[in-house]
Amino acid sequence: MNNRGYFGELWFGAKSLLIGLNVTIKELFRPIVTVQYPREECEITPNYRGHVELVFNTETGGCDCIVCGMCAKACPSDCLVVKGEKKEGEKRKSLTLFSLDFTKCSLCGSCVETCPKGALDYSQDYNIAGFTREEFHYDLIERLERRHQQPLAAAAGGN
Amino acid sequence: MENLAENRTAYTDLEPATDIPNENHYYLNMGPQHPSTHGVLRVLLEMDGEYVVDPQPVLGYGHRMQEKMAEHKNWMAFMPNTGRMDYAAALPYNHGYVALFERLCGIEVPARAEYIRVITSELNRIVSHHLWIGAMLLDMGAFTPILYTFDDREQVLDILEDVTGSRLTYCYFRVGGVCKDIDDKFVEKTRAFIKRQRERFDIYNKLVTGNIIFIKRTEGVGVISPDMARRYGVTGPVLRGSGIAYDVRKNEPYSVYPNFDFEIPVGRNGDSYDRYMVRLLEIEQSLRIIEQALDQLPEGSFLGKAPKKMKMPTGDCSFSVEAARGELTYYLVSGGGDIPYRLKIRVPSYSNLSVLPELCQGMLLSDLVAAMGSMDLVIPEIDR
Amino acid sequence: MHPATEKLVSALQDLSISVEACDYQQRGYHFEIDLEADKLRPLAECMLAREMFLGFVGGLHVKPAVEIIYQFASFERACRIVVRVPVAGDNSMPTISDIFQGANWHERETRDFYGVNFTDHPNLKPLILAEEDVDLKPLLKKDEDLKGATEVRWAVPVEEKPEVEKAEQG
Amino acid sequence: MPPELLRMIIAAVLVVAFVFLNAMILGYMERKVSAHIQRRPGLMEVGPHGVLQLIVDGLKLIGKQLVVPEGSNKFLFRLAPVLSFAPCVLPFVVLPFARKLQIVSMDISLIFILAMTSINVIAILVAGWASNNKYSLFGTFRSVAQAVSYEIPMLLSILSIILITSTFSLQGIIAAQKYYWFILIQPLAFIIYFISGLAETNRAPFDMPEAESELTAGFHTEYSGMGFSFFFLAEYANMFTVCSIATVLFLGGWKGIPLPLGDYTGIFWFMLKVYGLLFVMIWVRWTYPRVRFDQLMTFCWKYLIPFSLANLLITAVLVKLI
Repeated sequence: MNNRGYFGELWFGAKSLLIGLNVTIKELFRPIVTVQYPREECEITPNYRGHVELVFNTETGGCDCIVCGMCAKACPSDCLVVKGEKKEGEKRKSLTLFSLDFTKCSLCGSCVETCPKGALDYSQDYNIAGFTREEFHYDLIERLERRHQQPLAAAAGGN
Repeated sequence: MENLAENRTAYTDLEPATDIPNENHYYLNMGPQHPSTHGVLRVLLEMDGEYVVDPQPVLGYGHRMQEKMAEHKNWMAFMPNTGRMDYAAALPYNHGYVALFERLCGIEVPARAEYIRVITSELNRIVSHHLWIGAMLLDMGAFTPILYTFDDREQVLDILEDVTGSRLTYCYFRVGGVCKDIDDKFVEKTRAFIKRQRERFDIYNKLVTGNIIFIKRTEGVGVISPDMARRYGVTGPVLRGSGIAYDVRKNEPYSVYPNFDFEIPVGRNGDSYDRYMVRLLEIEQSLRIIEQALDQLPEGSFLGKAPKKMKMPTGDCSFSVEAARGELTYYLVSGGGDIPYRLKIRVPSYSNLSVLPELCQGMLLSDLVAAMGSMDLVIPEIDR
Repeated sequence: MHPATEKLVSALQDLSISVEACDYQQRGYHFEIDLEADKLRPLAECMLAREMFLGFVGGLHVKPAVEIIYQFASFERACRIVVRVPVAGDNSMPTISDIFQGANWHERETRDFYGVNFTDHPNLKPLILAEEDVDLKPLLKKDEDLKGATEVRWAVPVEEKPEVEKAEQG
Repeated sequence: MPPELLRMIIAAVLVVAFVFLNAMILGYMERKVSAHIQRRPGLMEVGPHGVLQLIVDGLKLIGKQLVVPEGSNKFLFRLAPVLSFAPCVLPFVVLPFARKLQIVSMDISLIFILAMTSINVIAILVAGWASNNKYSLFGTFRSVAQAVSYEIPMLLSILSIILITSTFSLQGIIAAQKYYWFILIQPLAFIIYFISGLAETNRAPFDMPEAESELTAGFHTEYSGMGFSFFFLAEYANMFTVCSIATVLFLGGWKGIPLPLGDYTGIFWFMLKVYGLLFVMIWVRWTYPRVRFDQLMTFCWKYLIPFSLANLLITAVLVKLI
């Protein structure tokens, strides 16, 4: 490629430089493509996989979790803790604690896929920031209650 | 200067900084925080003026002992880790890992799932090359190309986010298929991207490929001869730049790659410019593969039947895929059960970077930056 | 079989190295070789002469001794060879980093993880691990996890009688 | 107070104020132009379209500590920014902004400017040497070699204009461009001058002394706070000086379509031309990769110097003949 000679090289070089300038000046007058983040927001795809969240079942007014513990077992980094207790007169355990340590979560989705009841789903929450680790220890039951502004029905998952 | 380089043996070693072999030489620490080492790589340079006499990469700043982690979890639990080794092209890493278990346990994968894997992997390869073109030009002092390539990269990331749910460290493939099906919107957006990308090559070529400064900076810089590539086990675009058409997709075809018509671009001289050209042409080949895959996309299930509790047979198994940076091999030794006994991961950048001490002897510091930029290093992949 | 592969196999057999063909669909490699440490360097030289490249060098901790696994492949054809070499009693292994320079880092890494001493290696200092972790050897298994060399191999099909060499090794 | 002294004090204050203002305008321009070339909006936060951003940045830099590294030569380290800033103010004293807007009229003002701009090299040398940092030292070596080499084609191209005008006075050169601008008869000299000017002011693609992807930040790696901002001011002041000489020599200085109060309003045309050239400098910076150091030298010695010599020779012959 180096056989252009002294003037050939000069000509080739000058031409290539001018072509480059032409590209950037054209781009200068084209509209911007970035989004001014806090003022405008990107549309997040509904398939976005945020941290997990309990699914609200509108029929029962609670969640479908049956405290089988499959999700906690499937989790690669042990970030889920699921506890339940068997109340009197009920066939199954009812959920008492569902906590997520998001600092450890790698968003792999194993828990959602293994859940036999479809009680888990991904949240759309991507604006996550905090000052302490504890802010990322989520109590998912509480979050569910807060989202629907009502305490979970007593018979959650009981039917 | 050439004499200095010649007098040294092919590979020389790190000496303590107090013991400088030549009193005119001195040490320069490039990294672990340096704009052009792309992460936490440190290169200890023995310098003579502006000439590099002996560059020694110092690894391990981002080391996470992935291979040990693999021995402590069941095979599915290690899956998210694969995407975190090479964060720039995570899907080929996913692909190799799931395909390894499919081969070991003899699991059938539905055709549609294989097509989805190929399409998304190739999109990921394009994304990785976009990132690399920008980063290499940034190393050489051109700021603008990285923003143009990132513009294109964003288009692909949006497409991939829509189906995988994440933008960078994907965990999308599953043993027996993929975890989510693609829809018409995906196909439509991908076709739109292919069209757009073909138009954008014009800007790349005008701004970078034909630019005299870029040509002068990369031509004849960091020449890897085919022999040298063989001795070091260099693979991927770095190898193909040297004129050897080695690509796992052609050489040991996996998945549905034999169904597609594509070429392996090769360079002639093995210099940084050829490596650049190879990657640029590879984007076009990836577009061709995606186009054909979209045309042929079969209907059917996207996730085959894989046993929930999978027991591996005793034995060893190897699976190689063509990652964005070269040949990625997972070598698994199984002692039965569902936890790998040993998982060796052969990452391409590791072998590619090991050329550096021999490649960059007697080079100018600026050339070292250009040569290292053309290798497309991802440090967490090297450190694992 | 590709003619070049045939030549390679016969060249290896000339060195009295037994090469076993494997089912690629099942294992992902074409040949496996169980080797003694003293034949490693002739094998590596033969591989380089026959235009193979070194994929990786890795360790495998099994009873009775750590095995070093070498994988060779070819740029020109589908030919992947796995070589297993148990380390000698003094935990040492000849280096092939002067034949395949790429082995240099792989061997250093193996030393980091398994503490295998590669004799005549030009620079066997910690590469991935820090200098102070020189004795960490993270990939050595605990005794209760440790398996025998034959326990991690493909079961030998019943109709083929197990070879004499293998029985000795187990 | 004698009026002459008062005049000088006012002028000095104005010049220093202008140097600061110029750095702000250029800093804003650079960031906006680069942003739009890269298809992003750039500064948007402070003030409308971010126009006040540079003031905020300036305050931030003033508020920052100047960290003097261990093992550096403390005196020289602190001296270098001042050494860089002081001489770059002086050329403004003789620049002809309009027919009557010139602080000091000198017959040798061109030589004065060229002498003053060369001092910048010493400042970079001192800064890099005193920092006790290998990256800084690299930047210094490169910068000195580069500035010394590129001064030759720069002077040769200026000389071909001097041959035509037979004066070193800037007003005299402008007056000589009564009917046409010299860029029309000396296009080659203009191109050579402009390229050398890019190199002299360490602008991309010749930003060897900074080269941040190789040398982290080159000669000012160790500087922070006001130390850094003095280099920053000096760079922009030098750019302005180089472009205003180009305007005077090749683009007719303050001449343009006559405006009311022509003796003073020529400054409008002058600034327009200067900032037009500065825009080209910025435009070039955001387009090209950086050249390698030896290529930079090759380009100077193998292309620029022979061409400028030939240009000078032809000019000399033609001037003699006509």
